Amino acid sequence: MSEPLLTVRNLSVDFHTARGTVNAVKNVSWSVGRGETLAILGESGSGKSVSANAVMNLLDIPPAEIVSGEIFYEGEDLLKVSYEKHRALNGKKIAMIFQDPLGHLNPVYTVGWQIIEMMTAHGRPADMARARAMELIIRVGIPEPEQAMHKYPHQFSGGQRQRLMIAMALMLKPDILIADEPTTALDVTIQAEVLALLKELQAETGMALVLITHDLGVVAEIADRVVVMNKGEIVEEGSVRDVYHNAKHPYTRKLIDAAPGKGEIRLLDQAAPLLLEAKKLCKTYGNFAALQDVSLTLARGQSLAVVGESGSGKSTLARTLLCLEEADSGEALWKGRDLISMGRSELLGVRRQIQMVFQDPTQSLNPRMSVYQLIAEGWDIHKLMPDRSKRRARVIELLEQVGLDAEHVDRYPHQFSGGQRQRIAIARALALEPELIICDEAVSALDVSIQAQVIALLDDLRQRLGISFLFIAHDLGVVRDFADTVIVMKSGEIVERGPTAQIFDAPQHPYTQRLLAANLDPDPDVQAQRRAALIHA
Amino acid sequence: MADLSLAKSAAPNVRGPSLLSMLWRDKLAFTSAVVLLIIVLFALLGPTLLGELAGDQNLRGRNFPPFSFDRGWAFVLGGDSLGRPMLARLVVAAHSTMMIAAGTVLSALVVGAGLGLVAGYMGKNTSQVIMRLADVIMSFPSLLIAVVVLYVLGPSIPNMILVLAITRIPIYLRTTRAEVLEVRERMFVQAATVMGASHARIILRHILPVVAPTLVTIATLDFAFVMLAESSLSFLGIGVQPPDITWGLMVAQGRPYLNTAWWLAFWPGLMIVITALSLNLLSNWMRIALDPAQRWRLEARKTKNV
Amino acid sequence: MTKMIGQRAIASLLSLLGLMILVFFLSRLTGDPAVLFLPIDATEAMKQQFRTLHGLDLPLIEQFARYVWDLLHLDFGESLRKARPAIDVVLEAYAWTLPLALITMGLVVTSAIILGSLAAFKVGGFFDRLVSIISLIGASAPDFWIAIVAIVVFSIGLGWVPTSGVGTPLHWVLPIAVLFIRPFGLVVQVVRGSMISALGAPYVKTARAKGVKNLPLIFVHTLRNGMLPVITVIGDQAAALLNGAVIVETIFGFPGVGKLMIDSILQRDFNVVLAAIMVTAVAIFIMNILIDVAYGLLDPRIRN
Amino acid sequence: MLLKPILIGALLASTTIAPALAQADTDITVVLSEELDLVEPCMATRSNIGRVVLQNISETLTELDVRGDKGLTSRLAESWEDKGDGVWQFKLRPDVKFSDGTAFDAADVKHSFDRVFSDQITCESKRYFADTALTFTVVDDLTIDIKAEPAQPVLPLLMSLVTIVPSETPMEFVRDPIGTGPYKLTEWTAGQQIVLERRDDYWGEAPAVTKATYVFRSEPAVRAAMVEAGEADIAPQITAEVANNPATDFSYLNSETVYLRVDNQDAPTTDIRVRKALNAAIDREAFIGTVLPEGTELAVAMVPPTTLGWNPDLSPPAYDPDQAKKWLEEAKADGVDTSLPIEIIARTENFPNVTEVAEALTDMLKDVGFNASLRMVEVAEHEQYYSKPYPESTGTRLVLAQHDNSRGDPVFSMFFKYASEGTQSGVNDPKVDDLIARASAATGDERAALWSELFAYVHDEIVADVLLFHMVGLSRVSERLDFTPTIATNQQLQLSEIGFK
Repeated sequence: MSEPLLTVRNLSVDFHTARGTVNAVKNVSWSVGRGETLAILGESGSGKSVSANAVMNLLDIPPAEIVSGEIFYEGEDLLKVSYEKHRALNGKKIAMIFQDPLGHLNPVYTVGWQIIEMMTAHGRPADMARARAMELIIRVGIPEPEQAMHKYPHQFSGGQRQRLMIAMALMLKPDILIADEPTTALDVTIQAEVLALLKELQAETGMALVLITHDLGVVAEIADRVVVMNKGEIVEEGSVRDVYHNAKHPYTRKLIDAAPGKGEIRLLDQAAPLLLEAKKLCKTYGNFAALQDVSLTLARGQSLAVVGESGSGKSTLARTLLCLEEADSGEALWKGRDLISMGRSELLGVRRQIQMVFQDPTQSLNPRMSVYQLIAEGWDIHKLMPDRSKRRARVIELLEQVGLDAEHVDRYPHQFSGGQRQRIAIARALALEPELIICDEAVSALDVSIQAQVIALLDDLRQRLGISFLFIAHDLGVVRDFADTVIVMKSGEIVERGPTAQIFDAPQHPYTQRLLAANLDPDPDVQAQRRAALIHA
Repeated sequence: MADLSLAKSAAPNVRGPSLLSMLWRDKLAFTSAVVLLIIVLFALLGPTLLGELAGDQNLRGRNFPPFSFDRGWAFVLGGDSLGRPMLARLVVAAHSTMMIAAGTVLSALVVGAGLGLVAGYMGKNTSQVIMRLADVIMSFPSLLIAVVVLYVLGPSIPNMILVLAITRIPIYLRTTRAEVLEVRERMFVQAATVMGASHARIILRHILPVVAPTLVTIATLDFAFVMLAESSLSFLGIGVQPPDITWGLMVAQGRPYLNTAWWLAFWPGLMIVITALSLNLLSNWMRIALDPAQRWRLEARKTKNV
Repeated sequence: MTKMIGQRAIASLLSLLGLMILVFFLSRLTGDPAVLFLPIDATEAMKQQFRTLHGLDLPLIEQFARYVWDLLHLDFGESLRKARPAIDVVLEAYAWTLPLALITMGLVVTSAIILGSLAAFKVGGFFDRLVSIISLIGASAPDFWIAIVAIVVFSIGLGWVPTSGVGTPLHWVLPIAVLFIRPFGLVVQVVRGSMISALGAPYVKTARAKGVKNLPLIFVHTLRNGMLPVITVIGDQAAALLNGAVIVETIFGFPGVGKLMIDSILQRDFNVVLAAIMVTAVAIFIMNILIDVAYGLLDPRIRN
Repeated sequence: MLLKPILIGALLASTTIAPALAQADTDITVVLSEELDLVEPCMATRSNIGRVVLQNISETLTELDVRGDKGLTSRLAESWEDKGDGVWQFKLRPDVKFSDGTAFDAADVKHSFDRVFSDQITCESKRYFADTALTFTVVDDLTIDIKAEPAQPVLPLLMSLVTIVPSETPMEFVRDPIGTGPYKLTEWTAGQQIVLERRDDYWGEAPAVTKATYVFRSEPAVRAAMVEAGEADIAPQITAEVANNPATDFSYLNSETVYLRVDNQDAPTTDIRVRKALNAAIDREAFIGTVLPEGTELAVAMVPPTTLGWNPDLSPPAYDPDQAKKWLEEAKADGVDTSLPIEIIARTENFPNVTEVAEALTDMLKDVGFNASLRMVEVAEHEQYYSKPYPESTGTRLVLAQHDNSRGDPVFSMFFKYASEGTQSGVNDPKVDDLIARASAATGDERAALWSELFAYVHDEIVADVLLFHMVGLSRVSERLDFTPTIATNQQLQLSEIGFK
């Protein structure tokens, strides 16, 4: 390793919160050299972003408090330099890009203005900045660059926004680029493109890249070295291959094992009776066709996965089947009865039988209702369990069924972690003893270890209670582990369907092939091979 | 099986310190709470305890200056233009003042929020009708409403509430609607729909509780506004009329004496300012205390002390 | 945008019609203008003559029909008290109210934005608390009280400004200063609250990572976002000012529409009341449309 | 923007704070309490209009002397005589010109009255001729006969109430009044100011004031402050609370009388003992110098002491709460339900401190055992209770009202307030009706005697109402002026009476 460009040494940061002081990071040390890519890997709450934020002076003090440590850049401790000096370094020498570029780009200014500002804020003339911005916008592959300068962030797709963020970060040719979960919100194919772009740009400029991520696949794809963080501490450090193959710390091991897509593919039980059948569903919004002639069947006790990238129509499909949206044409038969033309009271009865688990439990659980109220609400709506004295016991039973404790019953959603919240959402769905649960990206917001647990839980429910699942996801690994049948959607159409094994082992449609190829494997060697194959193709 | 009682007792620990102890820690908010408590006590007990004393006139002993115990404790804040003790009158006036302010704010809140919920939740047409209604109310001068109501119905306290409430409806209506438009798109509302919840249930159980904190904040700000609006009506001669007394009326009546007997208008004015200030400080504090994302602001102090 | 304005204009026209019907009939509930126009010992015959002259003896519905008919010819009727076209009286008053409202709101918005934003930048700091307390006290003091004290102190005591009236720019100082206080107190609070949450937004973090200085960070990056909720409140306050600042106009002898309105209501000068309310309503509707336009200008996401 | 000129103006002006309007030494500014809706000569009997118009712009045939004791004096009429049979002949002043240059003659007088009686215009002064039909005969340019049916003994006095306009004046309210007075209207900016300038071709003596600017502020403290700050020279109708400077503040009896109208046909006030008890329960003296200014006089009649026939023998009822209680008990013993509610109706803004006065009155009545309560109402509602037909009520209502008579003769008051047909009367007494009828028709000493008798009868015999105070007006007059307000200042403010020190 060459001379380190940036060194974090023994950094400890505390957060003062309502529930007392949290040691966000403890004695964290890492460094990165010129041209090197360092990945900081960790799950949510591991403190992986804290040290990067400390480098950029982005911590809110209070509630944060830097207890100890040093951050060296060009021989100076960044924790000791003046505010003004630190500000002058930001963007110029050390730049940063973020997850969720929609939120991190200012919604009310044109992207051109925002990119140019990176240079004008550091005293460069505006015309020079404009020329450089054009150059970079073209470089990161934004179509119609001249017009793009005058557009607003919401007028771009997620991938384009991240490219624009990258363009902005590179305006002043920084020494170091810190990327905080840069691809988490993106579709797999876009993720691959953005990572490739980062790599190319790094090769061109020789900058150091610090990549903060929770995704082993991303690490395998791009990083040279990795530090693994858990609960504010670095538990493992080394070259990517070394860590993957010879992880010493049990947490690292667990993390690697939890990566989905490695289990046995299940075989389809052909004999089960038909539960749900959709025939030629169509739905358009203005000129945009969200669903085109979508048909599917789902049998009792089976799980059907719908995969596709954002905008492929998979959520619209779920919403249409739940009668949240009205289809323009087509039928959706529930046990032979058409859901779309069904009367109010009959629909209410069906609503009990079909439940849904949403992507983000933070948003799908009313923050002002306790766990008990959340779970028992369905009984009020459907006038079930009239004997209220028994409800509490049943709620506790359900909580235990999803792996939570009886003592959680009176708490509120914000007091739980993301995984626990999703379990509450599942318990809520189970409370009505449904026959079908529709999961709309139900695990994609969760950390991998939690993801694995939730998938296991769902699988268990299916086997024990015979519940069917309509499983909407973009993460192919999860689908591989859970689904009996897979439908691949693109632009509102089904492009391929078949048993899980067939789709994964012998994809027919080029789009399916592309999806599978873009999927990152946590094993750096496998990933290197795929990359090589892609370049060949 | 876990013990239920244990589950209950465990809850406060995770919630962090109780609201009361957090209030005690913020001295400014705590003082506000105490002041408001005293004012509410005045409002509840004032007329019964001091009603007699407050009406006790003495023309020849009028405009008695404050800070003198010569005529007993009741005159410590001075006497008014009819020789009645200011202190007693301030306490008694708290009753009507609070009745009007609370009555106005509550009724405007209920009607405005109700309409706002409907406008935000229901379809575009209903919403349009309600919003245009709000436009009409907004451009309808409160003075005309005041004169119409007072002329047709007479200047009683319920009628004052009616007058003031009508004019305050649009602010609640607009705010509620705007918030509902946002909240109804949230995932948990969809989750409730999927479960089969009725419109009423979604509005009342899911949307209203989320909108409520904003409404409460506006309501506290409005409280002061209503006290002042009532005072302005008194100034124009179309507000509360004696023998009813409110702080607003006392300020309006004391206005000619600004040069000769400043205390007539000053004390009731001060009461309005104190009440408004306390309410605002408390509501600012509440906004932070009830928001898990902001609570650390109140917490940070404690962790440093410990 | 044009379509939006068109739709709003039509909807506003309907509101205006509703408002007119409401005011027409409600105001006529409040008694007989003849009794107020004529002295207390006027004979019944004189009162009757007054009513006949002004068509007040006709059935209410016929009075209304006539009013609407005249209105369609842009005739707002004649003031019962002033023997002049009601609309002239109202527009004259509006020529005073409009600049008063605009200047006051301009000052309120500028100062509230600057002070509120700075207060929000260091929440709980000394400056924050100072701004909060001063604005709250200002906003909860009765305005007529402030007005009279201001005259005593600044006109008589110090002799800096004239007590009241209009004529020179100096005459505007006290009315504007008194009118300024309450909306300022309110808007500063809202700006502060809105800016606190806006300053917590992710794009602020981006700007800090870019090395943007504090002042542009607050006033360029955050303010435009933070303004969105503030606009509604500014609109409400401006509407109140457009309705006329009765108290301030009364005390300072400022010939605005608020004073005209209360006088006309108390004297049951129905035509002036109606004309004043309708002109005000038009002003408020225009302002509401402008607010929607302002939203669009500030936030490109809602332009379409 | 707009802000800039203001700031610049503020900077420029901050060094030289002069009164708003640069004025010559003989220019004055008058700050009035309410704005004028009209500057119409035939409405000059309305006090806010009269203060500007009467004898300044427009003149009358006769004028009542309130400064001295000359009684009715000549103005546009040089002399008049009673020709008998209800006919009065007026000789007009020659060489009088209107401000538009036309000459004044008998035809103008006739036209002025035609205008008052026209049904195309609602002139206020018409009310003084309610039951009298007038016929005008132009004898020559400067002589006019006026015949009244029935005969009107105070016709010359009534002539002091009607302003003379040129015969070209249309039958509608004018905005540019033309008159014979010493001033003419040169500027009227609605909402802001009215400017009168001295005429050079006035027939009489040229007054000292060359130009008068009228501005309007409803807040008494502001009016007083304007004189103090040198922005105005005369501020009528300030309140006692702000009148704290003996050098500038004048108090004068202002011809207003405050009383409680009692409905003598309504229980429990049908009983004279109850009415006496009402009178005895009120400590009138306590109001003076407290909520009412020093100088306020106790009233024994509906009209001020300067009025014809005022009875000096009457004295205000003594404050005697014990006696009041006794009377009440007696009445109760005779079956009068003295527990019936008595509601005092008072009008907001009726006169300064009206609320305090009403509150104190209510309290005093309660003290002797009346079931009294107070209700403050707005002007239009007050009117409903004040004028017939009176609304129904359980118990009775006492209307607190203020009556103005500066005209010198009780005829303008007594019928309305006491005759059984009077619109604001609470009395139904044949003797009262008879006395009013006789006094109205009488002249000279007989007239005075009859009025005197009526005052005594109403006050002492039937105790018709609760007469309270003759009110005092307060005006602030700049020290540079030589001017003393009079009882008429409420109704008119003659600029020609103002001098400079």
